[in-house]
Amino acid sequence: MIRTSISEAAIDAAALLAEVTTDATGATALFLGTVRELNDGRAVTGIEYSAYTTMATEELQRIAEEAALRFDGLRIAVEHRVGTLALRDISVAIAVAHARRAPVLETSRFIIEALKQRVPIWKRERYTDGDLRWVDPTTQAVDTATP
Amino acid sequence: MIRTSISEAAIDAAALLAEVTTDATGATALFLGTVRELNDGRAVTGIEYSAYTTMATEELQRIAEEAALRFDGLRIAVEHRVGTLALRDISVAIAVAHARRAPVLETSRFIIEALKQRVPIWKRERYTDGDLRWVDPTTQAVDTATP
Amino acid sequence: MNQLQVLLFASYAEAFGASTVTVAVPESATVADVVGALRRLPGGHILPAVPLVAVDRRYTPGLVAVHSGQEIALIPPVAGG
Amino acid sequence: MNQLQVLLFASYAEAFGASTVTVAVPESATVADVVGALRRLPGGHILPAVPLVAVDRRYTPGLVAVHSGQEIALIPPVAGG
Repeated sequence: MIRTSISEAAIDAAALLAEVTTDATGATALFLGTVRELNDGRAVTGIEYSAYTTMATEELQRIAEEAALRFDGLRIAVEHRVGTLALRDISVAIAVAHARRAPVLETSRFIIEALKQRVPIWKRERYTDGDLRWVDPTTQAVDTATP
Repeated sequence: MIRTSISEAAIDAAALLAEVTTDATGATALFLGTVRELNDGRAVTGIEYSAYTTMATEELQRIAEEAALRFDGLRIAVEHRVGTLALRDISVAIAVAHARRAPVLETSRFIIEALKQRVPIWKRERYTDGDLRWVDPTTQAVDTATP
Repeated sequence: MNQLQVLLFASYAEAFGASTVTVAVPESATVADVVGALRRLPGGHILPAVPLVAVDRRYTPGLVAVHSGQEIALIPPVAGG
Repeated sequence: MNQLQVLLFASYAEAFGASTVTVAVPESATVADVVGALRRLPGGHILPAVPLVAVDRRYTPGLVAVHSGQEIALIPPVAGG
């Protein structure tokens, strides 16, 4: 079972847990990314996530399908949120279940690492002083115009 | 922050997530062990978990403290349930949060592996035919008297 | 020459001042030729040496030929998660 | 000789038919000596070559000396999680 989505809807972590856990699974892993207050020492008030939605949707699904090839019987649900998020809001949730724990832990990590490398999603951090900055994990943050 | 417990109380996964996530954390991992219907091909109806409770409580806390030494700023909550559990019941929940994902993923795995090796907890599976069997991960299951 | 539309996002859309730009490239153009044409537009100086390009929503290397009718997108460094 | 109480759990408690047994060992006895004494009791044949022992709630190797007043426990293969 695989379900992935890119959506503006708030992510319900408990619902993802319930979705992947069955009588046949013995281990479930949930990974959550949340908006945190400090990045590079600057106070963040929120993050605007945007995406190349059609490609991001397809690429996220491809990642989950690649992950599912590595172990039989995996159950995978992944949601990435876009739009304006506040502190502590969940930006991404990856739920994985399987009979055994090793496939669960390895798959959870595989998906978050691949997602961060490949899914065309961008984020712009908003700081307490009103400044906005695109986050570029490949270098330092890139300055952008203040609105 | 570290909190660990061995208890007969049902485990509330959402409460553990909320407990470790703060404005300063950007990644949260939750690992759940749940009772599954099949083990070694036999249909399980439930599991009785028992513990050397005083030592299990101390050993689980020691594991969490060892894990916390590996990264600054970890937030860790671990609960292991004992008593009679039914299918899908959560036997163990490990919640870890940190600013970054790598410490979260590594700590979650460290704790579940150490817990399985060191914490004096035992389980006896109950099968659909009424048979009971102590689970011995070091060999095959050990037959025990049928009640 | 082919007129190709290229989708832009995030910091690239901001740098070029548009979410779509059109470039003129030869019939036999490759992904790298499209990037070269983009680099000569106003804002194109911000592109890294080898920017990511997606053709029909898949990452595509520079040597691959592009055709009109394909969905071509320039992908800034991704930052999901 | 010392009379030492040893806590038993799970499959070991079942094999020995008790959750506590008392063994008599010399004053200078080690963890391994306690295990040897347990092995000679009814049910002791099920013990593996080197069973886990906890002294005062910590795993303790065979060469360590034990004293009356300590909490000694024989630990079956653990199966938590």
